[in-house]
Amino acid sequence: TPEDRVFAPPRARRMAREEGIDLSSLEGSGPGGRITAADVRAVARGDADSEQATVEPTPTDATTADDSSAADVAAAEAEQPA
Amino acid sequence: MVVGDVTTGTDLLIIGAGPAGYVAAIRAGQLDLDVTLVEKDAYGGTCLNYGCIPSKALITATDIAHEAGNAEEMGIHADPAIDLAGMVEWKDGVVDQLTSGVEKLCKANQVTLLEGTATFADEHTVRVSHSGEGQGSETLEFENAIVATGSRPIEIPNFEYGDEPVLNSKQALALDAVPDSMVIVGAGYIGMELAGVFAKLGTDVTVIEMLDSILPGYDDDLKRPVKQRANDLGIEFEFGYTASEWHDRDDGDGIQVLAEPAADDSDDERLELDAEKVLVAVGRQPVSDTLALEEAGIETDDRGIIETDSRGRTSAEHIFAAGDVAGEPMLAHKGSMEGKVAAEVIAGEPSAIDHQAMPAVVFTDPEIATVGMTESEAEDDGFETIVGTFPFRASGRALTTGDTDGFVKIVAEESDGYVLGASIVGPEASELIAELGLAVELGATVEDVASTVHAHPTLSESVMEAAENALGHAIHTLNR
Amino acid sequence: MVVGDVTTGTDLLIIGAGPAGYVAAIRAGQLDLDVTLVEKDAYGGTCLNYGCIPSKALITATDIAHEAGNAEEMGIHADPAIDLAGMVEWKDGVVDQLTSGVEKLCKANQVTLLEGTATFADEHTVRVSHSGEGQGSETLEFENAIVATGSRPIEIPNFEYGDEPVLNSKQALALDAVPDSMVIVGAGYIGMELAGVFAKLGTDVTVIEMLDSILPGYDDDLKRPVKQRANDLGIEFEFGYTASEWHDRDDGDGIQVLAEPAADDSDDERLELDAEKVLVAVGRQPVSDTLALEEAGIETDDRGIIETDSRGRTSAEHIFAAGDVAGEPMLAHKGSMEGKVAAEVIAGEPSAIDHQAMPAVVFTDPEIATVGMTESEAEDDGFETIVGTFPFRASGRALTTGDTDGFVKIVAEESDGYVLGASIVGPEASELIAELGLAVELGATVEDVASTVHAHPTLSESVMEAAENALGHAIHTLNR
Ligand SMILES: Cc1cc2nc3c(=O)[nH]c(=O)nc-3n(C[C@H](O)[C@H](O)[C@H](O)COP(=O)(O)OP(=O)(O)OC[C@H]3O[C@@H](n4cnc5c(N)ncnc54)[C@H](O)[C@@H]3O)c2cc1C
Ligand SMILES: Cc1cc2nc3c(=O)[nH]c(=O)nc-3n(C[C@H](O)[C@H](O)[C@H](O)COP(=O)(O)OP(=O)(O)OC[C@H]3O[C@@H](n4cnc5c(N)ncnc54)[C@H](O)[C@@H]3O)c2cc1C
Repeated sequence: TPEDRVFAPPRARRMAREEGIDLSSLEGSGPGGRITAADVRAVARGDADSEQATVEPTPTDATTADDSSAADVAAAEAEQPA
Repeated sequence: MVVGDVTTGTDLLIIGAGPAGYVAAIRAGQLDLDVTLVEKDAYGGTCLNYGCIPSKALITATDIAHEAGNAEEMGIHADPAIDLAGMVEWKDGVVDQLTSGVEKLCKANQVTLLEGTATFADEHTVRVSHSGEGQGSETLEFENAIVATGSRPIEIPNFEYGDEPVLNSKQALALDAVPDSMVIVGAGYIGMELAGVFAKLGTDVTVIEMLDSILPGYDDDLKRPVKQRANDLGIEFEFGYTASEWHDRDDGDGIQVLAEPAADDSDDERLELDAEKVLVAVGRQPVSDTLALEEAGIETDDRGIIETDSRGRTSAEHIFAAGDVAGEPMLAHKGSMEGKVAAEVIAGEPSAIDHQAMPAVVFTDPEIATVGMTESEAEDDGFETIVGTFPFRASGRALTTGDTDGFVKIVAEESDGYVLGASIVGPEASELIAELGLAVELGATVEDVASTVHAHPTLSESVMEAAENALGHAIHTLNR
Repeated sequence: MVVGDVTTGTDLLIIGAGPAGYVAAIRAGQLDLDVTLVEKDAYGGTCLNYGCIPSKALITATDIAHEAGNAEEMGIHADPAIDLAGMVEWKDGVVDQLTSGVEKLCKANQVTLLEGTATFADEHTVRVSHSGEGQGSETLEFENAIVATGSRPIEIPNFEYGDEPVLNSKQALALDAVPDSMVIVGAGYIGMELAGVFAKLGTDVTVIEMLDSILPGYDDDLKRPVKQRANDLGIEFEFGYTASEWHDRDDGDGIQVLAEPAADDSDDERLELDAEKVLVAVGRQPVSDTLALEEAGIETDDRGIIETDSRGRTSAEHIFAAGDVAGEPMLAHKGSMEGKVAAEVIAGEPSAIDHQAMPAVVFTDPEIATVGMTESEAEDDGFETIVGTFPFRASGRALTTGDTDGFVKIVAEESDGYVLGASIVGPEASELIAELGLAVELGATVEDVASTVHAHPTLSESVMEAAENALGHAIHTLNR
């Protein structure tokens, strides 16, 4: 497998960007070494072998878009076609 | 000529060549087991011969005609004529192609095929009696067995399937002339699928249902577009009635079906419905009473369902069961999955029935498809949930097909966003559900689904938008 | 009335309201940015007005008629008549519904809409000139900008789109009478999609292509069923020719299109093709030359494509580009994804263009859909690969629709089985690819896909079977 290809779902990739973690330096716990969101969270919290991870500065101020409050997600009624 | 009673042996005996049995046989053959597959009627079982395939063939064909005949809005003027005998002949050709394919695949995987009816003689022996006069029987010894005998349509009192105007689904799918009128007893998925077929063929259809709505077990929001389109097709409904009997009409012109109010305390009058045919589709029961299961120590529950553990094992250690005979949901793909697991376990692999995502499809117009948990199931299970929806009327692709009823709905776990289940009603629901099945099975999150680029313009974008809606930021719908 | 030159300000200026620009605007509005969206022509851009949506509307409608008219085998006898003016009117209604939806969604997300043509005056200023005589212009200052000006059809020498019988795709999609005959220059996806539409409308179609096959860039096995069906529809091909000029025929009955052999050293004669119309579909070029990009310090490559980094930033830090103007693949969903990323980055989120799975669909008959890497791309990248395929002729669902050409092909990494890419040609390829897109994006393995229960009977089972085939144990095909 080429070195630069990392197998990780989008959520894990976003968390890594948010935390400034270089995914290619992580050992994943998923099948075949796939990196899970939990793996990223563990490194971010420092409770894994975080020496593996190169922390680089985040290029933007990281704010999460995970603003999924229950009120936001009630059935969409006033949609418009597009 | 009477065939003498010979005793032969096999490592793995499989009884029934439906989607549970034949798939188990092929997988076992791939795993180098010595397999004998016994079938009394037709390779492919109910599904290929009388169920899934014939019904979907007629649904698709009548849809093609119906769609073209109702596309003036699109500038298409057609008045398609359907020759039902020709359509049924085509359908039979499709079935033949598939069933002979099953036979070839079994042989190519070194499966021994045996025609006949199997009954257990003891824990390691079956007798197989061949059909046809004087064809005799033989005895077969086995190490392991898989019971995959499927299910049969339930009969109701006074409606016997032998009687000419009374049809079960198998018989209804083989008619070669379009009935002028038909009463369908039961608004479950089989009744509703066939109601659509006959309505599109031009039959006046009336559906009698004991309960108060179509498709018991499905959420109301999913049923609504289906009920609406059934109404538009002119299908009549009588909810809260049970069919009680039928008789020929005095004038010899067709029959009359009588139905009583289902509730004992009802003041409603009984119904008298004139029709040419009556189709009974009130459910299916396991074929477990004709096998002498007790001889092998196999137990069933009080509905006749063979109980199995997570490996597919029955109460007899070395005997497995798969498919409709092993219980709900009585669906072909559930049976195939169980058949594969049983074959793998028998071959010594660490397989188990441990799916998270079991899809179910109703091929009505529009289609309904579900996978995983509904919102209320998830909440009953203790999950805090979020829900994302997207209506097809906001989908560009749906608009270009002229078919915009319905929606995609995704149920996810609140804190991490894991997709727990999904339901879709609308165009291609049967195909769109696959992506969400994979999402549930893999433990994907709504963010994962929302971040996956979906091709434009496709209906599958609606899946992405429903996931984005769950996150509060769908593009093509207001996130309220 | 001449509108006076006023200067206003906006946090985020977006130029172009196609799928890149309007999606960026909505997302930016959701993230509470103060957004102004400038559009000179029509909300929804090329895609909604002249591209994806109109073409898919006509493809679907002509398919409905064609399918019903060719279903004698199924017992359906129909001879649909198409009224093209009616069909185009219906298509225009679909477009209107979508474009007015875009407008409403922008407004609902607090996006300020401005009609006019924007050109850069300096790094933080554009001039917006309003169309229509004497409508004047205004100056707009911005903090950040997203350039999403899309692309336009490439013209070839001697074929000018203003001239009546010479059409580009936009004009071809707006014809209100069916041409008797048409020469299509270019067998790329737009040429091939429209060749199918016109052939099904009854036009005699001849396609001229410089290269030696249809759909350059796609694998041969994917093209074969499309080429075959095009032949069956009576579409003629002239490969290895370039259209050089056209003139009215002497008898006044249509035109003649001349084409020269593409290879300099060819001994072939030049072609003289009679036709009523000629449609030129030889590719699209970025709209980057009319914006005075240099005033803002935005650089393009020698094709005119604005170069961007993984956040969508141009050579000017505060200015982003998205969609066709930012390069290949020139597809709507690629543009929308880039638009979202740019909006999120500008709002301070840690977004990036980092998808693994970019789907592409060709809406020919049958459809082609691809996602992720092809086998040879994966090998070039250094992967050891395994491949799984499944032909639709072994799919029960495909048989019930009468449409069994094509296959599903999955490319995976050998040691762990990660799905790297997939390609599908056949019925509903455009929808089926979604599941495989999710698989690639998630880093799923072929075992994950194979173990996911897929509903029967569906085309999506073919995806599961292709994954099983990669593992050497598909059920419905021999694993050779
Ligand atoms: C009209 C209709 C439409 C349907 N549509 C769908 C659908 O779209 N999707 C879906 O998933 N499901 C559908 N089903 C349900 C589906 O057909 C069943 O779930 C499926 O066939 C079950 O497979 P099975 O292998 O368990 O049993 P069956 O397919 O019933 O096969 C059992 C086989 O065992 C044989 N057999 C029984 N007893 C013996 C014996 N003693 N000795 C030898 N052989 C024996 C029978 O002859 C039969 O061939 C439909 C059913 C019907 C009736
Ligand atoms: C016939 C056809 C079929 C297609 N089918 C598909 C398909 O099925 N799937 C798919 O993914 N893609 C398809 N495409 C391609 C798709 O249309 C483009 O990829 C997509 O439109 C690109 O989006 P965009 O936002 O980058 O640009 P556009 O959609 O081109 O929008 C750019 C907008 O910017 C405006 N603009 C330009 N300059 C200025 C200026 N200076 N000031 C103000 N406004 C300006 C334009 O008027 C235009 O509205 C098709 C294209 C064609 C022609």
